[in-house]
Amino acid sequence: MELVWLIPALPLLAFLILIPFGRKLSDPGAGWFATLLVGGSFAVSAAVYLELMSRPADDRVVHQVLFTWIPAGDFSVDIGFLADPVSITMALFITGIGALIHMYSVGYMKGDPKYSKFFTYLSLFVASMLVLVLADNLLLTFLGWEGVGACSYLLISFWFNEEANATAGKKAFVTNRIGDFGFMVGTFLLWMTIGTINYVDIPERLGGITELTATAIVLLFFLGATGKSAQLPLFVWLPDAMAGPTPVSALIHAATMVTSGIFLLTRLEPLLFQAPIAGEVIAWVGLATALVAALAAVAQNDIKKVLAYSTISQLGYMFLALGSGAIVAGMYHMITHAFFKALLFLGSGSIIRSMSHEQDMRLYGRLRKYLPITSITFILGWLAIAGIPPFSGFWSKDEVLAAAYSSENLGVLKWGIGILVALLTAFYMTRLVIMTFFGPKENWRDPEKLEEIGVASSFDDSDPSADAEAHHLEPSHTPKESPWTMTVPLVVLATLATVAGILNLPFADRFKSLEIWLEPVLTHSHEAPVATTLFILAGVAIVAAVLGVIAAYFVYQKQKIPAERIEKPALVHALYINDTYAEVVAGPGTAVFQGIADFDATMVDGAVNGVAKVTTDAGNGLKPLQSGLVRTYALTLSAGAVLLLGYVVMRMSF
Amino acid sequence: MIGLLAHTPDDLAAGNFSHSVSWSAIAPALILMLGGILLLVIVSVFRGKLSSGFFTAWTVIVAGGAIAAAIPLWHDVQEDGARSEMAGSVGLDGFSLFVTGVICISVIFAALFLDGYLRREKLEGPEWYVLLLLSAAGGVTMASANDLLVLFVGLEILSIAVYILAAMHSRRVTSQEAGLKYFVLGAFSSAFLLYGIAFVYGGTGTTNLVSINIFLADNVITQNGLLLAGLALLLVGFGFKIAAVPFHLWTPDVYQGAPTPVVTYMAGGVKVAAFAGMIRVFVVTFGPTYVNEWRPMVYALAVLSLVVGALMAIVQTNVKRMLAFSSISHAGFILLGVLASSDQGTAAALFYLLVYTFMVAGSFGVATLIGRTGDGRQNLGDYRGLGRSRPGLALTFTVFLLAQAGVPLTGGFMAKLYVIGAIVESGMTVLALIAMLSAVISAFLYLRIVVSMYFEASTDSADSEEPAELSGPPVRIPKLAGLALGLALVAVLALGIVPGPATRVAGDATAELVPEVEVPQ
Amino acid sequence: MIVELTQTWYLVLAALIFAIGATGLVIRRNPLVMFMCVELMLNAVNLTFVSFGNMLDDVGGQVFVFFVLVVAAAEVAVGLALVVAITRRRQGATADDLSLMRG
Amino acid sequence: MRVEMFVFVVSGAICVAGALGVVLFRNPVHNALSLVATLFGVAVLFVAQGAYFLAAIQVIVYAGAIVVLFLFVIMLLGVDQDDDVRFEPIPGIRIAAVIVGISLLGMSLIALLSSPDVVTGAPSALAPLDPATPDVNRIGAALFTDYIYAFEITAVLLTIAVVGAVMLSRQSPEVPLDTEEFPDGTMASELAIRREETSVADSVDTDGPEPADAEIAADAAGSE
Repeated sequence: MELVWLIPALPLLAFLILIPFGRKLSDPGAGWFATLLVGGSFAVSAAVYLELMSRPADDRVVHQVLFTWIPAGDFSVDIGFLADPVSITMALFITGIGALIHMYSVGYMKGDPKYSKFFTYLSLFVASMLVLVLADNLLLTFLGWEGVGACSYLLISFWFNEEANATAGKKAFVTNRIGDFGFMVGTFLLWMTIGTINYVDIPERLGGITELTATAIVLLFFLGATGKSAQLPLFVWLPDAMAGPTPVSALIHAATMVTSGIFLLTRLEPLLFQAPIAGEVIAWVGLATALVAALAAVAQNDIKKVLAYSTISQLGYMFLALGSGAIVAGMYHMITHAFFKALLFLGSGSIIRSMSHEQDMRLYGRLRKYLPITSITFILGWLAIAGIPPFSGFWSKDEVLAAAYSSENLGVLKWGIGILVALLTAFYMTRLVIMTFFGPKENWRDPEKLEEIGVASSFDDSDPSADAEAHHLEPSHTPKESPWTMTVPLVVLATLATVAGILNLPFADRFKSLEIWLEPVLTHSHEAPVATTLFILAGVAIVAAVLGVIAAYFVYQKQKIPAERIEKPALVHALYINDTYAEVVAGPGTAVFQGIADFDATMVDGAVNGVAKVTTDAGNGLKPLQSGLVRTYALTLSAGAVLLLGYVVMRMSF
Repeated sequence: MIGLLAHTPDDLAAGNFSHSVSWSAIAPALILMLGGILLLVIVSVFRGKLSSGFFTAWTVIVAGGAIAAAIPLWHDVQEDGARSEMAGSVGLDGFSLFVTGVICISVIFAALFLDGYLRREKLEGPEWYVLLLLSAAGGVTMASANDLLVLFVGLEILSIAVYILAAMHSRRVTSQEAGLKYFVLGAFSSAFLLYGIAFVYGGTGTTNLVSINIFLADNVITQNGLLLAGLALLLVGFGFKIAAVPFHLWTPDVYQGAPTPVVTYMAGGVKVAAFAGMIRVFVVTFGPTYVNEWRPMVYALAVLSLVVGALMAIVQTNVKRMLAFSSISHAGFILLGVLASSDQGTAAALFYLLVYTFMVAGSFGVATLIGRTGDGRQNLGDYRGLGRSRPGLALTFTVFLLAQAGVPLTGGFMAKLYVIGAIVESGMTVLALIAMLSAVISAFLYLRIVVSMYFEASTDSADSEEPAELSGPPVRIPKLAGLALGLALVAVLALGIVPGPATRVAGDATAELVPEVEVPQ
Repeated sequence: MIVELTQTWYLVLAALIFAIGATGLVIRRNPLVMFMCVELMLNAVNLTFVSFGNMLDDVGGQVFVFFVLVVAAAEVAVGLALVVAITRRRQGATADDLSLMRG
Repeated sequence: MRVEMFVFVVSGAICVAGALGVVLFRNPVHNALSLVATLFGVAVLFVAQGAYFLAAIQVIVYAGAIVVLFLFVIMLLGVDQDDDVRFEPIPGIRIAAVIVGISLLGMSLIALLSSPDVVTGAPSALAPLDPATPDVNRIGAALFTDYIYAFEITAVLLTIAVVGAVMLSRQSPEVPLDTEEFPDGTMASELAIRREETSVADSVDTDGPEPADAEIAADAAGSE
């Protein structure tokens, strides 16, 4: 199969052609062109996938070396691609979702003055992402890693005359640099220890590695992964990154780039099993991130920020799975999440667009009747993420939780926290859906509220191209459903989000197609708990999800209508819980959630800023030395000479 | 050690001189020297009839000629091995030829940027180019010196010409100030270097690097005080020239004040030559025997340069000063290659220097254009909105900055990778970590410039919806400067995407010290 | 007690002159005097070279002095021209006044 | 031996006194003359070590050309007034300079005296100092054989010096372009203002020659 190189080459070709000719192709030519090539890349991926499927299970690897990139003696690095079940799975959903989002953007970006530039960046992003997953060695992966970082930076700051976008772009750049540092050092350490950074050779040479070295390497790569995949403590950039256009959020910050940390650790899976302590760290960091982000999501009013925190929280689940040794569960959740989260983001984009680029959910309400397709697809996505069977999210989340439960140390505690997160997830997602599509009234019709919140909402996905009128939501505004280019991807993704569960059903081994597919590449397999335990766990998860949904329903849908409560005495008890909960939410609870959100803004942000401040202070502290006075320079020079002489005097033999 | 013209003391007594100067061996330096002096002659003959374009063309042709002369020599050296010429005072090896090429490249860039710059500043004159060529001849001499004396003379030729060039912008007070600062401190550091040479002479009995090498290999010096002090003092001199902390203080002031095209040469060619001299002395001559004595000192300089360069750079507001500090940090990186004290380290340092020459030429080249008349618009604010008014220029500058930051697919990434690889190979892992950390800190700095070009609204129009624009007169790009920027851009990207050929050449450019073969009578 | 005069004494004297020159360059503000201090240092180096040459019974030390002299002459010519150029514009400028660029 | 000792002590004292004079005298003309004293002392020491040719060019080139050039520039610029040494814009730099200078001396001395033979190198690596041949011959032979390349390229150095000197001294004092960038660039800087303030403050209690000044004068006179 000599076609593997075509997979990243096609989007790259789109990029190269769009640079000079993008303006000529203009709107919508450039968009369709890019969509076509990314779609072509999907077709090639599918062909490679079928080819691999047709081979025997232990021969499903295509390794293609194009040329030697760095020919430096021992440290020789190739430009080579490795298509095996892990990477081709990634490639499939990157190109698939990528093509859909390209198509969606054709409609979403319509009329933007930098239309063609947007697609130029977007196709470069897809190309980089494909290099990242298909690379056969760590350095080439790093190239893709940097590439996606750069593109994400460019795309976040796409509308760069806005201060917030520029700041967000900067933040993404800086946190990613910290992560990159871990990646680079890890690569060097691995190379020093086992003398190779090629994925094909890594498992063979791992024999002599000590647990300590393996732990150090895995943790360094995990540092890299926390940067890209927005985990504690480097997750600050992701909510801010929502300043970019919504398709970007869907593609980069939900479906693909943020999962590259998971992919990286999956690739280094042989190493992961040499470092149990690192696995434990990964699991707990993932869990903590999942919890903190879920709590923060409850306090958000910006629709995209809710989804952003939700993404961070779901990524935490994936790391929990990896840390617990359940690689397949991690991948499974990654795939289903890619479907439903891309769907939710695109849906939110459709909503935002129909609401004159207003992102504050407090101004939404009863949008169901204006946006029929968006609302139906969005609701399917909501059911998936909330973990309601038989939607895809339920199955994959269940596997992650089962893996956490059966892990060695404090498995039950991990599982318990995981369930809590699941409950919160169901709660905040229901809240979002109710505030947007249902709710008691159409909030933007209230001029006072509009005035109050419209001014307060600092975060504005405003599109400079749209005329000034369209920037502001008017009470008389009537939302309109989006064009077909936008709704078709929604429908496709909604279908996938609904049925993707069948990839890996737990009922019998033969239903676990994903596991069967991935197993040959993995060096270790994970033992699932016995069926009865599994069913009990699943039952608890369903209860948690339903509880979350119900709680949110009572808080947000019903609280304004006390009469109905009295009419339903059967629910009084539930209402009681609801009331206390409402009190908690309104009183100290708000404080907790807001506190967590503030923690993000002050503590974690502060840590990042603190590092920046320390370095700047250090620089400023050195400034007086640079006095501009030539005599002090001369003095420093001779003092330096004295110090060097002093050193050699100590080393002298008399 | 009687060489060249007479072979034995008896020959000398008998007046028996053989005339066997190997002209071809010193051809690159010779071409540069003659090119410079001939230009002076031509100008005095055709006074006033020559356009300044002629000077530029002359300089580019001469520097190109020097590169062309180096190529057959390179093939000779690769086939027949390195050799010493001119009575053992010139070493002809892959190393010196590679460095010759890099210095000439830097000269070509400086000349191309100077052309438009001098017209803009109304300072046209042949002297700039004469000094540039002669200075490059000094640099080439330094790189191929096999004798501390030749190295010193080469260093002075290189430096004095640059002191003058730094002060040549007669309409800038700061240019004169830069010249004087550079001069006073340069002379001061030269005195230290000379004192160091004297100590080495006392310690080994000779200034010839080949002889020193042989002497140290054959004898164990039990009382090594003189030699060690000599090494320390030599390091002061070299540290000054390569702008290593704490001998770096002149760098930002001089880079800021000096005419910007001259800075492309100062930061490129001069540094390359200084590193070449340093590698020849420390790695090749003292490396085999005294590496453990000098390594800790160079280690300290490298760490300080990496850290201080990066920290100071991020608090600057003047772009030329930022780039100056970042060049200090780059010097720290190149010192890693020196520290490795191996063929691999030398090759890494050479590759870094090659990439660095392009990056720095490009970066300061852009600064030349942005400075506009008066060469003074170098504050971060002066770069605001460049992304809109001059998208091509902004993109080019971004690539150079990213390359300096070490982003993959640019030459800068490869260069950093090689030196770090070399240092890891030598077992200095901590230093590799510090280097990577310094690269992370420097990334902020490059980002600041990029952000200012693309994202920041101009202060004047903060309230209005108008897109940010450059303040002051429009930026003009002279054709030659545009050409130079294009070349540098292509080179930086090519070195990042297919570094293979260049690394192979750098790997072949090993420095060797070969005693001169007696010519049969 | 008669102290034997050895070559070492010359070296000590040279080191003393070198240190005085290095100190003087930092202490004085007048650029002309700073150049003079550099000359002092170069002379100290010359003395060192000649002494080492004598101790090693080698002519190399003396040859080196020859080159140092040439370099010193060239340096002075350029340095003084620089001072002339600066003083024309800024009367009585000392090295401390030349500190526009800093930080 | 006595004579050699005497020559060394006297010329050494002249050297040191001259060096101190360069550093301590306030008037540039006096500094230049002190420099002559040092150069002369060094020349005598060259003679004492048998380097007659070097002694000759030391006097001709250094004392005859370089110092005259210094004096010429001092007179040309009219800067033959005393420098104001009372005011020190950079606090503490003098003390620091002296400390660094003394440590520099100390370190050099440790290095020089670390071994009893001082030099550790191979003797007569280039050519022996054969007293039978005149030292002009010896140096000449070395210059035109082993150091031919270095000798030839000094021509380049001198060309650069000539071009540079002409270029720099020809610069016309037009209105500079960077006055906006550095508003104090053409006029007295902040330091000059501070200096005036200090001078006013100091002039109250200064009558007659500075004590330090008198000391230096006595020192210089005594040593010559």
